[in-house]
Order: sequence, then C-alpha cells, then structure tokens
Amino acid sequence: MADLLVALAKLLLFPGFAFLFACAMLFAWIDRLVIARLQGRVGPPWFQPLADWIKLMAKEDILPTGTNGWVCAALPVLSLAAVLTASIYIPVGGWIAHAFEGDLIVVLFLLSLPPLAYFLGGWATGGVYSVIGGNRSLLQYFSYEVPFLMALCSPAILSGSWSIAEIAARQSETIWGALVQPLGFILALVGLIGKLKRAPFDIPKAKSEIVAGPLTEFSGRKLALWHLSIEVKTVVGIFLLVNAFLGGSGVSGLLPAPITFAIKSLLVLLILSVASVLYARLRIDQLANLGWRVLAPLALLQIAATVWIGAT
Amino acid sequence: MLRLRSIVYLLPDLVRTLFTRRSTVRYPFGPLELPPYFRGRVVVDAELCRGCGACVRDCPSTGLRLRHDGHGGFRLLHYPDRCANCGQCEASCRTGAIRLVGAYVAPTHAREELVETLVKGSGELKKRGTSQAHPST
Amino acid sequence: MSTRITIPIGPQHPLLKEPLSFMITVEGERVVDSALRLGYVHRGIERLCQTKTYVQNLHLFERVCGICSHVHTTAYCQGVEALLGLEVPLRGLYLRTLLCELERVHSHLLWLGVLGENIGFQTIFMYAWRDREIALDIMEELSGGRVTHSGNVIGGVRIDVGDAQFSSIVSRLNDLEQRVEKLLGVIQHERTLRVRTQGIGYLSPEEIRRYCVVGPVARASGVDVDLRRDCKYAAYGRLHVNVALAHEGDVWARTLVRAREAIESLRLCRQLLVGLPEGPTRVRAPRRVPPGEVVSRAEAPRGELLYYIRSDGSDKPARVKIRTPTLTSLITVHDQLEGVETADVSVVLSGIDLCIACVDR
Amino acid sequence: MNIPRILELLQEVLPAARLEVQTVPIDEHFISLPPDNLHAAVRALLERSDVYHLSTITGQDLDGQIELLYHFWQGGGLTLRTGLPRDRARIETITDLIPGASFYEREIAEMLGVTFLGHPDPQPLFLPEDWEGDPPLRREFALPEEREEGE
Repeated sequence: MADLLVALAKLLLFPGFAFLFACAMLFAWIDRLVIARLQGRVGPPWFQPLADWIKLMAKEDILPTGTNGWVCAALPVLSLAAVLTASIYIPVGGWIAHAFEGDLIVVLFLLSLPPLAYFLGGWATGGVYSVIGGNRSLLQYFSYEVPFLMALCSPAILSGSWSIAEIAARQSETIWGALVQPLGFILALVGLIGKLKRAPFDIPKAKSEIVAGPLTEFSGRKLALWHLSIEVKTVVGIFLLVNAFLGGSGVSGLLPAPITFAIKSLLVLLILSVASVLYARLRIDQLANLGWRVLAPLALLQIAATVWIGAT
Repeated sequence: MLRLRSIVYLLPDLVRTLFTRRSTVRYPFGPLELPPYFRGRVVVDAELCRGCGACVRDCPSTGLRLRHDGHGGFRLLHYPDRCANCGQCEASCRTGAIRLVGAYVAPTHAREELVETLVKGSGELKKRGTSQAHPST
Repeated sequence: MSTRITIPIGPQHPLLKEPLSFMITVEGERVVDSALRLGYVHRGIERLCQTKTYVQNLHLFERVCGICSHVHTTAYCQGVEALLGLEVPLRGLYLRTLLCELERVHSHLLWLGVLGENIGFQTIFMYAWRDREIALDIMEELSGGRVTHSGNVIGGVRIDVGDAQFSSIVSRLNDLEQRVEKLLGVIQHERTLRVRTQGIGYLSPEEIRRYCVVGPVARASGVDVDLRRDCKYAAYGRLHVNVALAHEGDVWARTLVRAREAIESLRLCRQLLVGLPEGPTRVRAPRRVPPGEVVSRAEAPRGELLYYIRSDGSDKPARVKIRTPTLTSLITVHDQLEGVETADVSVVLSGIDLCIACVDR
Repeated sequence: MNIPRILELLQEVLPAARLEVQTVPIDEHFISLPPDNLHAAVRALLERSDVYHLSTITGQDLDGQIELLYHFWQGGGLTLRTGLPRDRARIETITDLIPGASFYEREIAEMLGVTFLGHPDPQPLFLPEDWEGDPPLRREFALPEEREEGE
C-alpha cells in the first residue's frame, strides 16, 4: 500500500506531473521574458504562460468535419505521456526516481515519440497547412535526430555506462562532459533545438508560411495539451542535457544539489533563448543540408575522438 | 574571422539591448506619453463659435452636423465614431474655436454617447456672428 | 512526389498584414503556379472622391494607404496646385519634403520588420520597429498624427518646425541614423538572413522594364529610376539625392537598397532642416478649381506614385486616378514565384513590399 | 523627353491622323490618337524611341465617350489619349507589347466596361466574380445615398 502511494506520488507530484507542469510554466515564462528583454521589450508577467494555458483549456474545442475525434484527442495525450514517462528516468536535483543500465536509450526512444505524434496530428486533421507541416516535421526529424543521438552517445561511451544517473555521477566526480566534449555539447544543443522545434528550427510551424503547421486545425483542450507536451519536452530535454553534459546536480557539499541543478538548467535554457533570437528561420532543405553535411559528420568525428580517448 | 562573426552577428546588440531602457510600456497599466500637438478629442470654445458651419462643410467624414432651431439658435453636433481626427475642422474654423486636444476618445457601449453636443448657441450669438460679416455656407 | 496541392495564401493569413488572395499550386515543396486576386479592401475611393470637395478629398486620399499617407496628399496637392497655378512658399515645400522623407524612413523600417517577421527573424522585426518609433515620434510631434499626418493642405503645409524642436529633432535623427546603420550591418553580414534572402525572387532589368516596375524593386535590379532626382518635385530640386542601387535583383538586394535609402533619407532630412528657409508655410487656395487636367507624380516609398486629376471647374474633382507603386510590382509576383520553395513564398511576397490598401484603393 | 521628335515619329507611323501636342502643367504632354492607331503608336514608341515605361492607363467616362489615357514617362510625361464610343467600347490590348499593362487593362475592363481585344487573362481583378450591375466608374452606376445620422 505504502509502495503504491509512493509510486503514485512519484508519478503525480515529484518528479512527475505536478513538478514538471510547474517547471514547464516557469521555463516558458523565463524563456519569453529573456527573449523579450533581448529584444528590448518589457515581456510578460510571471503568470502569463499559465493564464494562456488555462484560457486554451477553457476554449471551445473545434475540429474540422471528417476527422476522427478520438485520434485527434489521443495524439496530444500520447505525446504528453511519452515525455512524462521519459522524465521518470532523468535524475532531477540529486533525486533519482528510477534508474537502470540502459535508461538513456529508453529516454531517447520516448523522446522521439512526440515528433511522430506531431506528424500524425497533421495528417489526422488533414488541412493543407497541417499536412505540409506534418511532412516538414518528419523531414526535420530525420535531420536532427541522428546527430542528436550520436552526440548523446559520446558521454555514455566516455563514462562507460548507459544510465543517465551514472553518467551524471561520473561526470560530477571527474570533469563535465561539456568541457571534454564541447563539440558534442553543441551538437546536442542544436539537436535539442531541432527536437523542440524552437526558432531558428521552427520550420514545421513556420507562422508566415503554413500558419501553425500540424497544429493549425487544433483548438481548445487538445491544443492546450499539445502546448503542454511541447513545454514539458523542453524541460525534460534541458534536464537530459544537464545530466549528460554538465554533471547533473554536481558534487555534494558545494551547493545544495537542487540549486546547482536549477542553475545549470537555467543556463541551458538561456542558451536556447539566445539562439532563438539570434537567427532567421532556416528553410527545410537548408536544415537537411546542415543536419547531414555538417552536424552528422561532426558527430561521427566526435564519437571517433571519444573512442580514441577511451582507448588510450 | 568575419565568417565566424557572421554566425553570431547580433550577439553584441542583444547584450547591449539587455541593459538599455525597454522600448515598450505596460499599457494599460503604465503611462502613455502624448505629444503636445496630438490630434485627439474635438473641443469647441462656445464663446468663439458663431455657428457659421465652415467646419461642417469641410468635414470629410460627415462627423459634424449643424442643427438650427429656426429662431437663430443652433446646435453643433459631433459624432466621435465617424470622426477621423484629421483636424480639418480646426483648420477650417475662422474664429479659432475648434481645437483637437491631446486626449483619447474612449470607446463606448452607449448609443447616446455617439452624439456629442459641442455647442449650443442662442440666437444672439448667431446675430453677433453675422454682424461680423462672414458666413458663406 | 508529383501530387499537386493548392495552398491558399489569404485573404486571411499570418503572412499578410492586409487581405489579398494568392492561390499557390505546389508540387512537393516547389511552387508551380499562382493566381492572384485583389479587391478585398477596395473602397471605391476613385469614385467616392467625385462626391467630395477638394478640401475633403485631401483627407480621403491620405487614407488610401496606411503607411505612405503623406506622399499621397503630396501628389494630390501638387496636382491641384498646378491646376490652380499656385506658387507654394519655399518653407512649405521644404516641410512637405521633410515629412515625405521621414515617411520613407518609417516605411522602409516597417518593411524591414515585416521581412524579419516573415523569415522568422523576430529580433530584426523588434529592432526595426523600435527604431521606426523615432521617425514616427518626430512626425507625430510635427503634425499630431503618427501615420495620418494631415500635414499637407492645398497651397502648402499645416505644420511648422520651431527653434525649440529643431535641435531635438536633429539629434534624434542622428541617433536614428546610427541605428539604421546597425541594421544595415545586420543585413550585410548576418548569415541566416542572407541565406534566406539571397537568390530569391530574381528579376532581371529587362523584366523590370517589360513590367514597368518602379521604386526600390526596380533599383535593386539595377534600373536607375528615382523621381526625386528625375522629376524634381517639391523641394527635391534644391537637394542632391543619391540614388541607392544594387544589381543582384533578389530580395536581399531589395533589402539593401531600402536600408541605404533610409539612411539617405535621414541625410536629406537633416539637409532640409538646416536649409529651412524663412517665410510663410502656405498660401490660401480658392475652393473652386479651373477646368483642366494634370498628371502629378511623386516618389512614394515604394516607387512612382501617379495622380491624374481632371477638374470641370467646380469645387469637386471630375476624375482622380491613382496609380500606386505596389500594383506594378504585384504583376511580377507570378514570375518570381515560379519554381521557388513553399517556404520562400513569404520571402518573395515580402520582398516587393505589399501595400494592398494602396493597390485596391 | 524629346517631344517634337516623338510627335514626328508618331506622325510618320500614322500618316492619316492629324496629331497635336497639348501641354499641361508639371511637364506632361498629351497627344490624341484614334483608337485604331493606338497599338501601332505604342509599338513605334517602344521600338523607335527610348520610351518604355508605361505608368498607368487612366479610363474615364466623359460626355459621349470613354476616354483612355496611356501615361508614359521617360524623364518627362507623355500621355496618349484616345476615345471610345460608350456603347461599343473596344480596343486592342497592348499587353503583347508591354506585359505590365495587364493589370491596368483588367481594371479598366471591369470598372468601365471596356473590352480589350486579345487580352490573355481578361478576368476581374478588383470586383467580385458575382458583381452585378453597371461598371462602377460609369455614369450609370449610382452611388448609394450617403447615410444620414440616426439621432
């Protein structure tokens, strides 16, 4: 009975839904505020993401005729469920909910589900913009996923373990992965931006070209769930990077583990925010070029270097 | 080097912007500055208005009307919803009675507020106006 | 993939700030055909103006366009003044030109912002519109309105620059010039912006001539036309205008031309303020206009603006024809769109600086 | 713009017509032509002079005729004026010479009911497809009454 309660608490409160929801809202606000300040604007008040979300939840839910309502409702839930499940295996602030050898692979697999749901969401609603956005999101998926995976392989190879908690612990004892493998860190960041469909890789939802991409026809609660799943994915992705490259919650004793972890996460978020105001949106073929001609060879090089370092 | 700079070209500007004054305000919670010559609400100096109708004649958006009561008295009506705030009435007025002042016209739900009586002139005023030799409408 | 999809762009679309309809047929990501439909903001101004007096029409024509409002009244006043045979005082001409140039700065910066927004470059959008505020503030201070200035009257202008304003305006113009220089630097050097705009929407000088395109779009293809220099209306005869030219003919070149033009306009503004002659700003104009016809041209921010005015001797015009510059560039869109990626449609459309209210009238 | 030279050129191309130049303010020169000769005149301008820029075509409904004004510009204004009968308003298109005239001709076609013979795409441009009634710039077209204020 007590086990069940603990499991439920883990799932619903920490590090599960409630915590991630709060983090998602906080990160969304910080992101918007930083972008606003960099562009010389005042920016939104702290409750704006929450208010937006509640507003969306309260809105009327409309779907085009001829679409399957169940599929359209299931897809955002699937997307959200995948990222929430992934979050269980990611240590947060020194707290490890679950860990086993190979959970990095599971997390990466779970994180690659939302793009598929996103693509299917475009096809399920069937508008012109949605379908084009769906196709683009799939093309983009192929461009960033390979470099992203390869970039995340190198810390695992270096620390000799495929468990995220283990990698983080090893790094905090020795040296951060980002310092040994700066190239891998940058590649992982670029991959993460592509994964999160943030500017400058917001190609599948490019407003001025295809309105809102696959989400064009969604509204109300379903759209709110989509937004939430994307925002939670941002949080999970950042946590993953902090663990894999920045030594997780750090050496115990210096600073309390949650604070170290929070600072590192905000640092990664800041990098993402700055990147999104620094560039114009690329075209899909330009992104594919970048992914396959630049990022993938660099990632290979990175792995080769890691293996070589490990061998010597 | 230039190639590398072109990848993060905007970064120095972004950092500079971070430490300069914000260019937006928290409207409607913050103050909004209006310049001294802002063409806003239409006001009329009742002392000066002679009811000649030059403003009504030149108004491009039929935002002004002159109503005569048949005994020399008149009312100058203004329709804020039609007004384009162009300032032509101010330019056309020969006595300098009309001015556009720096104030917004607030939106309204009330139908009555869509008509504004700017001036209610009596017959005497009208006579004084004609004696000074002008209206031509 | 060879299935063809028709993507509607407009009448309502995030890309378009005003309604207009493009039906774009794509094969995969490549555009193969496009069809244009106008008239969603057609207000019948050419007919409406026949029922209003010359004075009232001043404000009607100011509202043809929401961006280049002043140059419309400039072309109109110029025509009516020519019909009346009025000689506008020099100070009035200078101030009229000053507003024209400030308006050009504001229009080009607005356009740069729209381009930034359309290629997903939010920061350029924010910076350009932040800096444009300076030009708008100056115009608002001078005339009382941000975009509809009501600055022109038949026979001169209604605005004036006092000694107190003079130095403040000049210092703000200098500040603005530095900011526009900075934006020009971004256009010239920023990688992603160049990648997105270079080689897109190419028009050769021959195409420009065949389609009779005017303004910055023509100048970006190396066709050297600028009515400010060639026609010498208003006070331009007393100024030296350096015409910004580029030869690449793509959207990037248009961006460059417009940014350079904005800098040149700021230079002209300072020149106008420093050389502002003393004297009255306007002369009184009669209400009735003698019969006759006149063709009045002016260089709007988007190119040659033409007003044909015919008077039958009454206080209302018998016919006013307005040809706005955007109409000329819209003709070329079909050619420019052929073979571009779907993602570049927004770039091509922003490249010609759409002003649909102008086009529809 | 060398107006005497252009007049000479047009007179040479159109020996049957009697051409005159009428100069109006702001450096604009009007030359009247019969409608049948317009195409030939534009061709001559394009091929044998340096004029290439057609600013616009103005159409207007005057007493007894629809008047078309072809405004050219080359360092100065040149306008070719031609009149069409109101009940049979037809003229040959010049889009084969100047593709840029396409939109101007379409606008005049719908606004004044002029038929441009040989226009490649004679669809409405501004007016809705289901527009009924007279062309809006014709005199027959009645403007709706200006709304009176409801007090």
